[in-house]
Amino acid sequence: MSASIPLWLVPALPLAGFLVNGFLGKRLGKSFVSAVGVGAVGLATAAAYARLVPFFAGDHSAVVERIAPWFSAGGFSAEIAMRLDPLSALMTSFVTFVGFWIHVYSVGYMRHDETEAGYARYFAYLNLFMFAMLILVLAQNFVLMFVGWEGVGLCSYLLIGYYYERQYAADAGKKAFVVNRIGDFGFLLGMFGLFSLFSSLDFDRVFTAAAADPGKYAPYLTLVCLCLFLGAVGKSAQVPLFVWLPDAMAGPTPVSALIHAATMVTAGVYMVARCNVLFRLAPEAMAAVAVVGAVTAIFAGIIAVAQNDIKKVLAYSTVSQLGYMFLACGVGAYVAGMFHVLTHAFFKACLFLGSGSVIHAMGGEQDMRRMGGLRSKLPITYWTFLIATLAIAGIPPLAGFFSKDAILGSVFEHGQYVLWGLALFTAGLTAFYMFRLVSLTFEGSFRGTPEQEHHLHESPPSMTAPLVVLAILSFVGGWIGLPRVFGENLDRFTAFLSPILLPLASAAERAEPGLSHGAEWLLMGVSVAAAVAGLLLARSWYVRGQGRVPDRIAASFPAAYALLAEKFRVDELYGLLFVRPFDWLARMLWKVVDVLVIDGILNAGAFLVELVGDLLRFLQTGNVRNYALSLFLGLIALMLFVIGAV
Amino acid sequence: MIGSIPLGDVLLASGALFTIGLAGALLRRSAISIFLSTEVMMNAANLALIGYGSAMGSREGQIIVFFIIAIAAAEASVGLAIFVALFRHKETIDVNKINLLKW
Amino acid sequence: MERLVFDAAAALTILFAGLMVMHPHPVKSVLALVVSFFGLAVCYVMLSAPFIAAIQVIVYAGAILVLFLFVLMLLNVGEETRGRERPIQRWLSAAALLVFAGLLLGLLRAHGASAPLSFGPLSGDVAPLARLLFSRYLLPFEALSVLLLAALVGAFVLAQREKGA
Amino acid sequence: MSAVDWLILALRVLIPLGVILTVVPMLGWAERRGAGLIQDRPGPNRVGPYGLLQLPVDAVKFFFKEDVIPANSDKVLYVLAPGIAVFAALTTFAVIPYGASLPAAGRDIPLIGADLSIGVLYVFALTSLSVYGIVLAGWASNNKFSLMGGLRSSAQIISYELAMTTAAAGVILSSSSLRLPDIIWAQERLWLGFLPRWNVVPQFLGFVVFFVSAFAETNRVPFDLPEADAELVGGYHTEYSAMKFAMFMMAEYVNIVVACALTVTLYFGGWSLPGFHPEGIVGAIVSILIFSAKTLFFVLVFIWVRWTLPRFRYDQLMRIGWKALLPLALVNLLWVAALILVRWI
Repeated sequence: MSASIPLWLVPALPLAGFLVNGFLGKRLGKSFVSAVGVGAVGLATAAAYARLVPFFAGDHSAVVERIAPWFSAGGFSAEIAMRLDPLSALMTSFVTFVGFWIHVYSVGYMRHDETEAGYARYFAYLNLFMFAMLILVLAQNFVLMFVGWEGVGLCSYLLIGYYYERQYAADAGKKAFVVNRIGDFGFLLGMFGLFSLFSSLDFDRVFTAAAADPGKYAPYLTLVCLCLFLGAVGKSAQVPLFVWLPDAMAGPTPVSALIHAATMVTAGVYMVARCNVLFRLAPEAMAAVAVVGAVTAIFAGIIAVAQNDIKKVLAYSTVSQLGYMFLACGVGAYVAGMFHVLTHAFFKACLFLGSGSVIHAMGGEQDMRRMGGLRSKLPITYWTFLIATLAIAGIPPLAGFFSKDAILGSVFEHGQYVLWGLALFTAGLTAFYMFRLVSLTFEGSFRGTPEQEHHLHESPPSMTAPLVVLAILSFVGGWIGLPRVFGENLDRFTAFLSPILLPLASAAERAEPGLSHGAEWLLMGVSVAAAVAGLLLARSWYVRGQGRVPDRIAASFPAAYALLAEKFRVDELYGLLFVRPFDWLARMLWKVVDVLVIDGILNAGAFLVELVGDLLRFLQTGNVRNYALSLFLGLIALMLFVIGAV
Repeated sequence: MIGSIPLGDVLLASGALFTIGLAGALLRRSAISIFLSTEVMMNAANLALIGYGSAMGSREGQIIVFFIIAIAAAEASVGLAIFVALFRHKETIDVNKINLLKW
Repeated sequence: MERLVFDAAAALTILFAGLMVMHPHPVKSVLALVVSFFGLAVCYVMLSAPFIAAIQVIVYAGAILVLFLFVLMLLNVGEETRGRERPIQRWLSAAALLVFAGLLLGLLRAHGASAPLSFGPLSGDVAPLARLLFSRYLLPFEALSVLLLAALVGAFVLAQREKGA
Repeated sequence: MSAVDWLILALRVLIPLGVILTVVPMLGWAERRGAGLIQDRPGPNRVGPYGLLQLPVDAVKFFFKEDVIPANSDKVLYVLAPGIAVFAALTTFAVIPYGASLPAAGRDIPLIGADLSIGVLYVFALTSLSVYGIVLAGWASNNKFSLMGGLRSSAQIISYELAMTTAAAGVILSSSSLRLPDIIWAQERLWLGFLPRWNVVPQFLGFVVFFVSAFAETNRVPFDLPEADAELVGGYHTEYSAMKFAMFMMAEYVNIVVACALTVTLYFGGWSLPGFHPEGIVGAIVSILIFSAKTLFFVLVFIWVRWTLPRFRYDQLMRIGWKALLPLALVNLLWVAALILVRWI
């Protein structure tokens, strides 16, 4: 297939936008910056779709475009090459699309509260993020992928700390960076391992070699995959490295939507799916992925129940949903995992943008206890938010239902009943806390100040338009992957991805339909029931009961509630376990090693020099004749030496 | 001219001259005297160079001496200018009294 | 004959060099040196280097030492005064000089050098010298001219009275 | 070398020496008569015809005057100084050819004291030594005026020697020899059939620089700063009297003669004349006469200048030496080099 538009153009356009806005933005004015920022991503989206539409419609075989050799050292070489295959096509499609709409949204959201310099900086970073994310997604080898990986991490750091004059935002950025470094370290180790095993970091060569001779590499791959998974855990905020994501909400809300919900955090899932060939050969690593995913899902879900900050709830929800995705990957259902990545991108972006709209209307207020009754004031926001909530809760026929059902079905199918139980409970939990959020925010009566009430207004079209678009996709997005029970050939999503994401060998060996139609219907019913149960409970407690029941529960179990409200005190635990010891260690290094040892050696050296100088300076008589004499004595010594030598 | 001057004579003269210059440089106190002594040493070297050059049938010795003399001229002019400047400040050119660089 | 003249001139040179070192008065020192260098010029003539001999007289006797005299007269430097100083410099210098002279003599004796100079190919003509100077040694020659210019400027700057002083 | 050779050598050297020593007192007379002529007054005219007997009278006077050596002067140097002055002046003449070769006693006797291959350099070497006489006289007298004279002299002679040597370098370049007879031979022919091939023609600038420098080298007006009687009483010879003073006078006149002889040799073809080919004894004698005539002419120019021009100030003297004569001499050297390059000479 001859490509009219080269792949490199897709990341290059946002890069150009970044360069223009980053270097000239300050002087160009907000309108120009918006045009460049949104235009660059819009063009990139258009370029991407110009490639993707024929790709989706026609031949699905992978295309690799080699752009330039990058560097070469010894036996190692890396090149700048881009890959278009179903997996990267899927990622590119929603990254560009969602990214574009979030850029549009940002124009409305950031317009009023920032200086021209800050505005330009914001769009520059956002464009840079798009560039890095697309590099990550389109890379043909691990090295280039790592560039994108680090690039998105950098942009995440920059954008979390966007309000850098506020201490908590700067701290949050730092925290995200440090925690991500741990994961990146794992990723690097994994890359080193891969290179030592395969002498290459090119996707094709690594995966072909691994698939060709599984027995040879399998023993080492467990460790390598665990290392790679550590990278995914960091980037995708899984237990135990999830702590940075809730704090990352310190950044502007569109950033939370784009980076910390829809795209960057799913990079870990993407990476695991990309390496499915390797993970498949390492069952222990797969098990770890599944367990971590399930634990994260339920752990974050529980925390979300007790949060009052609207963005924090969504953040924990994101962590929880990411756990779902890893759970799917862990049981080998990579397609289901990627399906959830896709639908999650739509509804979670929609939810974040909706929350942004609410915060915008409330003049920066994020505490749900001061909201309520916004339904009539923000109708578009309310309805789009409701649709996205139903989607995440897993109510059919919305997008979330299908992806979540696919995951649950796969888990059950693989006989992981404990994990299935956890996942099912999480599904109910999800519905509960999401409806708690909707109820507290939009239902009932307004609980904020009169000032805020007076200020309430629907957001401008630039913000509502993305909401509507994403809500529609949250509604219909799941229909590309209907389960088998609706008909044999309706699951186009699986068909599209299966050349890349083969089901587990063990599952493939088993009889083709793992579950009977009846069992599948039953499972579907159970998950829907769990969702509805959570939904109804939340409505009854928070809409009709005005929140009295939860208050009573909280009063009855103060310790448990406090624990929950304080997010299981994970941060404090980490503080105790890691931060304090490191702090102490650093202090020791400073006070003992640096001040006493190093400075001591230095000062001792200086003192010695001074001492010797003090003694030797008496040779410095200032009398030229003494110098001449010593010169002469040296000459005699030299002569004696020469004579002796001859 | 018929060569009948032994190289030893030349070298002896050169060595004696050098030693005398050296003695002057070490024992005199007046900066100008020391300077003169170094000139003597330089000329001792010149004599040896010419002697060796003649002994080897080469003119390069003379070339080197030519250069040395020119450099000596440059050196003398700058050196004497320094003495003049020094004398203006210290009112003496006795090197024992010029010891600003003492420890 | 040549040896006789050379030895006499060399003796004169050494004698007056010694006088120059001994004499406490710098002006007399300079004059002794003039004579000494004149003797040296004679030595050069005897070693068939008349050009160098002429240069020696013109540059050394005619320019450098006159400059010395000029400065001595300008500064009106008198006889060296016997300042207080530690005798170690004198004794050590004397000892070292003795050792040095002994070494030189020993070396001369050991390595003979009694062979007479062979004057065969060398004549006193200036032209071959000039040819050598302006061909193979052209670069040093030019460098030297730059050096002399630098010395001229340097001497001028050094001897200039400081402004406002 | 036979006894005849030795004899010839002695005569070669001693005869011109004697001539010069005879001529010099006559120059003293000529100067005073010249002064009278130029300043419209008689000059010496009482002793003998035209005052000619003034010479021996003066000589006797110099001999018999009291010879004063100042107290606190440096006796040795004080006595030595005039000797050095005369010695340096006289020895210079040794390398100047005063005539074509003389065929006598079966030999072709060159009429020159010593035919050195580095003749020109020898002249400059001795000229540079002549400064010692003056400097030492000034210093040894232990007199402020004398010292000033000595100081001036040393600085002046070194400065002008530069210009003088550089001007002479043009002649050396065009004759490609340092031997003075070679230089004369190089000027023997004619240019274009009528112009004498004298160096003064292509190197007039060089000649001017050389001749002006010669005034400074000999401490003559307008460059007689070392003795400037208006400022320094008598300059370096303030303290001198009797025979020692006479020796300084003699040195000055010998220097003038030598400077003129050198000028003639370098720029005016020495003893040669265009179209004159010295043959035999007569030719040799004629050549000597030609040389003497030329030299005498320039000596008279010296005298003429002395009584015509005022004295420069010391700073003017230095400025002329460094900023006018030296650059001009360099220009002359370049000019000669260019001429040689285009093969005009």
